[in-house]
Amino acid sequence: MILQLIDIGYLVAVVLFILGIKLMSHPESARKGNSIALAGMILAIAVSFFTPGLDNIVLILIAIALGTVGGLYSAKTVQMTAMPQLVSFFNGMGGAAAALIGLVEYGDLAIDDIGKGSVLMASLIIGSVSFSGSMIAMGKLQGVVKDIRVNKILAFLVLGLAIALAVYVLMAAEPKPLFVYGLVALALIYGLLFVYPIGGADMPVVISLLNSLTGVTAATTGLLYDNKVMLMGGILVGSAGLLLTLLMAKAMNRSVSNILFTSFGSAAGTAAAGQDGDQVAKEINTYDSAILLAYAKRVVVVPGYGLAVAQAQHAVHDLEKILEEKGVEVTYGIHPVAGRMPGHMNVLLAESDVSYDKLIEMDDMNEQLPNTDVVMVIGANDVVNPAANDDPSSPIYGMPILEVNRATNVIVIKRSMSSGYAGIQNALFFDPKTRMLFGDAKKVLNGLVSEVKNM
Amino acid sequence: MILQLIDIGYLVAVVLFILGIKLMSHPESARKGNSIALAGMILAIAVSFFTPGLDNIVLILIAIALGTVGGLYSAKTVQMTAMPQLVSFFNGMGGAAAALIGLVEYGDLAIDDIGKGSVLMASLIIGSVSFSGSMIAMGKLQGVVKDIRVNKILAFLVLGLAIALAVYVLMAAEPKPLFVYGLVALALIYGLLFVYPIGGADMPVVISLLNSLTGVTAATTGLLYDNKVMLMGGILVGSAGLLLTLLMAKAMNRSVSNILFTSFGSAAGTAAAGQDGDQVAKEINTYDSAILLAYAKRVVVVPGYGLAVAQAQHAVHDLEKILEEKGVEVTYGIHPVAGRMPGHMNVLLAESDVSYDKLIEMDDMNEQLPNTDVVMVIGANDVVNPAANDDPSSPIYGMPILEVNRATNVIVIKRSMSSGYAGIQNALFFDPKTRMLFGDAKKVLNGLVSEVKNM
Amino acid sequence: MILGILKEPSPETRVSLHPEAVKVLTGSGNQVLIETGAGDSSFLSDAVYQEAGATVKSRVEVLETAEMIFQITPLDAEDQKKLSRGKYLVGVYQPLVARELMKSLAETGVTLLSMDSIPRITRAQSMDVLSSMSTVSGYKAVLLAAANLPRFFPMLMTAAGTIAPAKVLIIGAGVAGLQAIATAKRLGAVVEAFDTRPSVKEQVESLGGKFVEVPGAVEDKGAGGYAVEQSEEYKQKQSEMLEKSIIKSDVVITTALIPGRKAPILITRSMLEKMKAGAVVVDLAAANGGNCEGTENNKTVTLSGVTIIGNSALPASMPEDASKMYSKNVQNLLKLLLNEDKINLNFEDEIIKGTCITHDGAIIYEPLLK
Amino acid sequence: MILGILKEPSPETRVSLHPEAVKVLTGSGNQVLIETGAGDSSFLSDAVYQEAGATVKSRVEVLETAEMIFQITPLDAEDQKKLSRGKYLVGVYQPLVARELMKSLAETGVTLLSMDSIPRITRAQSMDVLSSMSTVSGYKAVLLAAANLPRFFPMLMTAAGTIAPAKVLIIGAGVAGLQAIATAKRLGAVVEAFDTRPSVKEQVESLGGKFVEVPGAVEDKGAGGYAVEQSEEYKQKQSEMLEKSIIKSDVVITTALIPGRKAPILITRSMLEKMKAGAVVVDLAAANGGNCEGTENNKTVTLSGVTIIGNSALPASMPEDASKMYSKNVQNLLKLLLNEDKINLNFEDEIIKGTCITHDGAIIYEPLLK
Amino acid sequence: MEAIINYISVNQQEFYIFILAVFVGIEVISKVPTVLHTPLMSGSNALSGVVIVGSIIVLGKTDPANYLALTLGFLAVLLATLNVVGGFAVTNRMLEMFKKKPGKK
Amino acid sequence: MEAIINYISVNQQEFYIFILAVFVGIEVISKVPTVLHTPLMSGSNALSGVVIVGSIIVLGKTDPANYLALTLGFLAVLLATLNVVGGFAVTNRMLEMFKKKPGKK
Ligand SMILES: NC(=O)c1ccc[n+]([C@@H]2O[C@H](COP(=O)([O-])OP(=O)(O)OC[C@H]3O[C@@H](n4cnc5c(N)ncnc54)[C@H](OP(=O)(O)O)[C@@H]3O)[C@@H](O)[C@H]2O)c1
Ligand SMILES: NC(=O)c1ccc[n+]([C@@H]2O[C@H](COP(=O)([O-])OP(=O)(O)OC[C@H]3O[C@@H](n4cnc5c(N)ncnc54)[C@H](OP(=O)(O)O)[C@@H]3O)[C@@H](O)[C@H]2O)c1
Ligand SMILES: NC(=O)c1ccc[n+]([C@@H]2O[C@H](COP(=O)([O-])OP(=O)(O)OC[C@H]3O[C@@H](n4cnc5c(N)ncnc54)[C@H](O)[C@@H]3O)[C@@H](O)[C@H]2O)c1
Ligand SMILES: NC(=O)c1ccc[n+]([C@@H]2O[C@H](COP(=O)([O-])OP(=O)(O)OC[C@H]3O[C@@H](n4cnc5c(N)ncnc54)[C@H](O)[C@@H]3O)[C@@H](O)[C@H]2O)c1
Repeated sequence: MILQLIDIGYLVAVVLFILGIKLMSHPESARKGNSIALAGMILAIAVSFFTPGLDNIVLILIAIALGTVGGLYSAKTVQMTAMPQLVSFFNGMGGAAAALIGLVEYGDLAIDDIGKGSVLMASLIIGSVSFSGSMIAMGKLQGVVKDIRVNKILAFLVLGLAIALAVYVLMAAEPKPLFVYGLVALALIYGLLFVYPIGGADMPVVISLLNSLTGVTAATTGLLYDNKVMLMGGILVGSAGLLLTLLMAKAMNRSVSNILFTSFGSAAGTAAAGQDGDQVAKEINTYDSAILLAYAKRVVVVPGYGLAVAQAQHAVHDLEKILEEKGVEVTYGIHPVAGRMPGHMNVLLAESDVSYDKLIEMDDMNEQLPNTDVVMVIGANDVVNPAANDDPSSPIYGMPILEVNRATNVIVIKRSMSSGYAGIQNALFFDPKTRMLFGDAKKVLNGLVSEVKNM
Repeated sequence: MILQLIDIGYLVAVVLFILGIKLMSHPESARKGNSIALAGMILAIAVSFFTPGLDNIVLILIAIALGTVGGLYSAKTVQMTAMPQLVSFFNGMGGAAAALIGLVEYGDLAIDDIGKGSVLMASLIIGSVSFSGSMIAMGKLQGVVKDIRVNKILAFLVLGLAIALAVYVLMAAEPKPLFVYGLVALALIYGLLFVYPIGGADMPVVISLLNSLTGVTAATTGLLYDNKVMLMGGILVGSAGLLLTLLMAKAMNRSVSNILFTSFGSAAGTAAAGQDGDQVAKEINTYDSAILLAYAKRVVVVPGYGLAVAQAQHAVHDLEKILEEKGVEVTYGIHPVAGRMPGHMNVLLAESDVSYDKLIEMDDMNEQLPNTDVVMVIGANDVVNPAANDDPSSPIYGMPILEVNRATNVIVIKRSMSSGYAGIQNALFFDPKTRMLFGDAKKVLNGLVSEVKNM
Repeated sequence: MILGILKEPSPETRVSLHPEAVKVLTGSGNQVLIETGAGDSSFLSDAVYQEAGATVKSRVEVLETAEMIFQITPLDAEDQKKLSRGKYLVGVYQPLVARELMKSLAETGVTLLSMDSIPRITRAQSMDVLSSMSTVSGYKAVLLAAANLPRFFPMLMTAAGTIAPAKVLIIGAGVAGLQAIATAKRLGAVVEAFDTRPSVKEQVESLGGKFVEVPGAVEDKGAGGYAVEQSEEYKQKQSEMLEKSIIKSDVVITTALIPGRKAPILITRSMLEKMKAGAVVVDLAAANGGNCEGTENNKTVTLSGVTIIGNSALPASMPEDASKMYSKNVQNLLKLLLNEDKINLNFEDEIIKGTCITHDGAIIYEPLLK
Repeated sequence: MILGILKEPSPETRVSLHPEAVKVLTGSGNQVLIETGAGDSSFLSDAVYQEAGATVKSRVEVLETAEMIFQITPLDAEDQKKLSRGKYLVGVYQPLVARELMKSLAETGVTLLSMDSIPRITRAQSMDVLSSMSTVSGYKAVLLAAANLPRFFPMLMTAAGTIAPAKVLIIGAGVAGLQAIATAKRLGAVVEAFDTRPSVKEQVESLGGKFVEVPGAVEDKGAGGYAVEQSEEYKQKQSEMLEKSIIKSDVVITTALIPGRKAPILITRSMLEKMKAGAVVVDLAAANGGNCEGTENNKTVTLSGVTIIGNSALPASMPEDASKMYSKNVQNLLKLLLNEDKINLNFEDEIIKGTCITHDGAIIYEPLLK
Repeated sequence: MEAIINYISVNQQEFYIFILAVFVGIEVISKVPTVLHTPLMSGSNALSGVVIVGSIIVLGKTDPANYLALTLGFLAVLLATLNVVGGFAVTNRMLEMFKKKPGKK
Repeated sequence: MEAIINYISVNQQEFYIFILAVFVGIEVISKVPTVLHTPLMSGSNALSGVVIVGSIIVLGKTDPANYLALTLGFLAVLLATLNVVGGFAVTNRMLEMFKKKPGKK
């Protein structure tokens, strides 16, 4: 009877997992999805305690208690910005657990069950890779681990060796614990080599991939014990994680193979555009910009000549309207010489029927900027160039500017890092508060409109 | 070996089914999806010929040949408008086949296998209901069968009796073929009673539901033979069909229970808005309009005063641009007195920067209309009212109009059926070519823009 | 039929028929005579008319030969003498105002078709000179105002300071008023409009203007879209509301007319005094007495620093397009009147009945008979 | 410091300092004198100036008492006699053109600051009267053209026929040209523009205009954004291309200037003859000889049916906002010149050096010394 | 109760398959656009013709002497074939309009 | 070859389950909006902590005398718990921002 109930409990847990992931993929129901998945997990754990012949209960409970405290504590205290690191860390823990199970289990294994044996070896290798890879990914995000160029062939050799060892252990007539440890060590090294050369910007994709791998180890562990909940949960996480990896890469306009198999040196296609000497401008994508805008209280748009060139006046008004619908206050900061003729911005914005009340003069705007969450500079350059204030040798020194870096965040929309009318570089683009959103103003703004609409 | 290959063949067929349905749910891949599903079906049929101990091959082939000829012939010759009837007919055939299998199988059945017995009875009843229901649905769509009010209780009594007979047959110590025939007869009658009272407009939903039922009989038949392809295929069609039923009902702004359990008389909730005496205007939703537009070659926009009231000039230009991007040719037909002042539409469209070249005068436009796939009338009314040509008693008789019903399709966007400046009803709205898209012009157009963008 | 186009007396610059219309009319068998230089002030030379099929003649010849005579301005006594019984006259005669003239014309026995009397029914929209000329006036009024205002219309934020947008108030949102709203909006002004008919609120807003609401107006649906006289109490309230808007406006364009009456005074002297120095009033109702105290017809005056433009002949200041539109209106009327080249005066037709003022020696225009 | 505002001689209607500027200047300790009625033609009364802190005086008193004298128009010989050594003069003197006047002024020993000589560097944008006045001219040129055109600017599809949009050609897309493009676009015209500097193509397009391209122009980056003289071959090609555009245009607005030279002739008589009757040319280069053959400065003439408007004093036709902008420019220059109420003539400053024409009895303006 | 639990436990695999298949069925069409409702209905109708497999088996296993069963079986195959072939063919015709995607820019 | 075919045939059910589960996994997130990428990654990371079930079983079945195994098992449970608990908690925090949808018009 207990056994049957365990089966049913696992079955229900799997259904909860599926529902949980499903709900989690829609913004309105995401929180509910997380709770349902959690319920499924609690059920699965609870049920597993009824496994016949379970011993060391106290030890188990202690371990769980410690893990719970640690997990909760770190999750509650982590800073918003450090969350991806933490996810990576947690993921590594899962991989490590799977590898540890494999190690313990190896002792108990009947030597001749090649099927189970292979599954076990897979658990060991994948779990170890996932563990060490996750740790490096975390380090990279934290800024502790630097990018290192790694010879691809070396990496594959290491992996090959680990697999060869696994095959040897499987074929061997008697247990070879030492070889097993060696194999684990090699797999750990491969994990390092695998993640080391990938650029920090691509880490989220890598973490998603590693997460998918942890899912696979869960599934293999499930096979080992003929445990449905691990098997199914693992497959779900594995397949969902893989798709998610592809989607994330796509959203960043990268291909997965590009990310994984090109060293950061040559993969800096887009980053190079934002480099000036040793200064590097930080990029942002449309989605993240949309989030920043949609969840801001006050947004200021600073239009410049580029808005006119792109003929993006209608698009910017659309964005304004949709943000206002979401409760964001939007105004425009108009610099007196923005554009190429006096009143250029007025002509432009009047054409798309932007209300006159929303156009704020430079001096008034400079006072309002400190209370502004996001400034969106669209195709403007000289009129927001701090050199006008700071650099007496600059040709624009002495011109009053819109001091946009008084605001909390600055997003600059332009096509490249090239200069404006005055032909000079702009330190604003390298300001810690600034993110560059590259592209034609009209296209970018239309993209932002669709994104904000979906929120 | 053959047996194993059969298993694998079925497995592959199931995967093909899933892929087929999946692809079929996106416009770009729908045709491919249909082919893949067909491939799966051919595979399943081919594999089933290898069932050990299969006899009467010639007979089978003859039956298949006849069925193929008949199916292809009717599918090729049917008129576009009669397709739903045909689908309903085919669906009935599937149900009938399942019921027939049940009848044949009943003879072979070991009396004491209650599990299989119940499954068999279910096959018989559901298959029969599906058959007779589909036939009535077809008749209704064809206009042969009229709506009849049916006492719900009577219908349930019939069904109850059929189930009671089934239980009796199952419990009986020896075969009761007569009772089985009686049970089938009752189920057939229930099918009739079930569909009879439902209004003709709701038939598509009913057919989808019956289709889902046929899927269930396929699944039960699969259980009978422990045949995975039938089981899985059946479950897929059953669940997909059920969801589709719900979606279809939702798209029509109806609830399924409303459709099934309310007689046609009282169900005219939404239709009332578009009714004028006994004329009923046909509605269309945003999505279908978007498809119509996106797959057209030539679209003509006829703007009127409502476009100005809604201040939808920017939205209509956006739609124009996105359609042009998709290769659709868009022009505007400008009636000389559209709006409320001379040149009202010009002012409006110039504001949103619609190119002057795209504005076509009424007379020229009337000549171009016969080559136009879709005319989109936006907030115009009097200027497209055929009464100006046809009805000498009309206050607008003698005014030249844009004769939009010369085009292949007409979509009219306005908020309601209310009249325009002249205060008179418009026969165009009841034209067989016309579909009404109700709503504020700006909102509707923005909706169309997003839909077309996603295509 | 022989059609004759006369040269308009100064200051009128339009011409009744455009060469395009002449081409169509000669094409259907009519003969068209045109007085030398009739099109000159509309930038249409005699040569162009000849190309279109017209014959250039002297004024006297046209007056004597043509069976149907076109001149927008009413014929003067001199010319009238040259008319013979049975001829047709087409022009803008304002029969309800010029009652004496109607009587004398009736006596000459001509059939007078006054373009401004065409009933404003849907079918007659294409012949409606009031609408087409109001379109010109509404547009031109804004241009005049902008040219005379010492300020910019649009807002400009420049290195030499920020220029606030001009505030434009349109009083009377009929055809001319709506066109003025659209034009002022185009130029970047902030536009408000007022009308006694509350139903035009939606129309004003459909052009991006703001409607100044005065609650309690009477709208007579029977008046065919025209305004009706309002109660004293309402007028009082209206005046107060309007004053607020007028005082803060840079430009006021008035078009308020009630058919057959003197135009209502909406801007009083005391309001003028409170207006900004340099403000501009364009009074399109000047010919009917004006909506502004102090307006002088066809003159520009300055009162308390406010420029008041009483130019009621705005269509004449844009002769080419104004002629084109007027000619199109006439041409559309002729489609009803002429069967190819034969006249067909069908008094059953509401439009012909409403347009025909005198016929066969008598006045037959109903509003004049009452 | 004592600042003195003079009333401009007719036809100038602007005034050098706006009451807003007066308020700021008196606020920082200066004394401001103003000639009676100096602001009248800009709709700024003496009362308003007094409120802002100025004292109203006679012309002579202002000339004699003030240490720094503001008049946009150069002072005439009479007034110059009343100047004493060490005074400052601020106005628009065109030093490269009026060389004789510069010499005589130098002799009086005054320090002349000519607003039109301010170097066009980024920092000086807020003092650049050429830009601010060109803004007014560009806007006003279009309004003048529209008011004089016998046709509509926008397209209109009406019951009285369809009116095609006017075609407007802007030659010279500098500050005034760009503003003209924007204004003509606003009014609904179809706008083309031409300039010898290919780099303005993008600017024209950024305003919705179409750029007429003539391949092969020379652009001198060193000329600070100004045009340079072009080769004969290029001029030939340009003339052919332009002729095509000119002939089909309803309105041509020319602003082509090359600093220090006579304006190039771009519209010849033979082109004028081929233009549409009723077309309008507004020649903003009229003061420098004009871009159109037949242009007369400050006059409107009609040649071969084309109206040529040579009004080069357009800012004076919009005195209120033009004065406001000019005053803002002056005020921004004074920020450099005055330290609270003390003068600080720092010749190290590029702007002051470039603006100061005569000082201490001598001409110190470099372009005049060469 | 116990019987049910037992049944579920014994037939776990089937239950997993059943639940997963239902999920797949639902997920796969959950985002279907309205235009595709009818073609999809038609397509899934064609798929429900999978009973043809059962019909073939039934007819194939019928005693060639049992004429009643033979007739019924023959009919079953015939009708099921109609369902399959007709279903796919008509779906294909419905989908014809999605054939030539207009030239995306 | 034959071995493989045999294997598939014998483990048919498992294959069905596997294929269906993969389909479900993919379908269920195929329409995820970009904003949810990170939370979803975090959530599925929490789910991958399901290895905790294996860890519990392993530790539960370890001979209480085998200290090495006990230690490893203990560690496995601890780490897996970290993964599960931390994963869900951090996901929850990430999703906080979707809590109070800003006042839609
Ligand atoms: N207003 C006047 O009266 C006037 C007159 C003459 C000169 N100026 C001068 O013009 C300048 C005006 O400053 P500003 O900030 O407005 O302009 P700006 O400094 O010229 O910068 C414009 C920026 O817009 C970007 N851009 C161009 N096309 C774009 C497109 N399609 N989409 C997105 N970005 C685009 C360019 O960068 P990418 O190429 O990287 O995209 C460029 O850096 C000042 O230096 C002012 O002195 C003004
Ligand atoms: N052009 C002129 O010079 C002039 C001058 C005076 C009169 N007129 C007359 O005005 C009429 C013009 O014809 P028309 O076809 O342009 O206009 P119309 O016949 O007045 O019809 C306008 C339609 O727009 C719809 N509408 C209003 N607001 C809307 C919104 N926000 N969204 C969507 N639809 C909206 C209304 O239907 P719902 O309420 O159902 O939405 C109405 O039926 C003619 O009768 C003409 O004679 C013209
Ligand atoms: N049915 C048709 O086809 C047709 C044809 C032409 C015009 N019309 C309609 O007729 C109406 C009148 O057009 P019009 O331009 O010739 O009118 P109009 O020139 O007679 O009057 C101009 C406007 O002034 C307003 N007005 C009158 N007294 C006023 C006051 N005291 N204060 C403020 N405003 C006042 C009127 O309401 C009117 O809107 C318009 O609504 C027009 O759309 C209809
Ligand atoms: N750096 C700054 O801050 C600043 C300040 C003010 C002006 N500017 C720039 O200086 C430039 C000149 O401005 P402006 O309006 O005073 O110029 P302008 O009045 O001297 O000349 C007007 C225009 O005519 C053009 N032109 C000359 N000869 C021509 C010919 N033969 N055919 C056609 N076009 C001809 C010139 O290229 C110029 O664009 C502008 O580009 C302006 O943006 C820059």
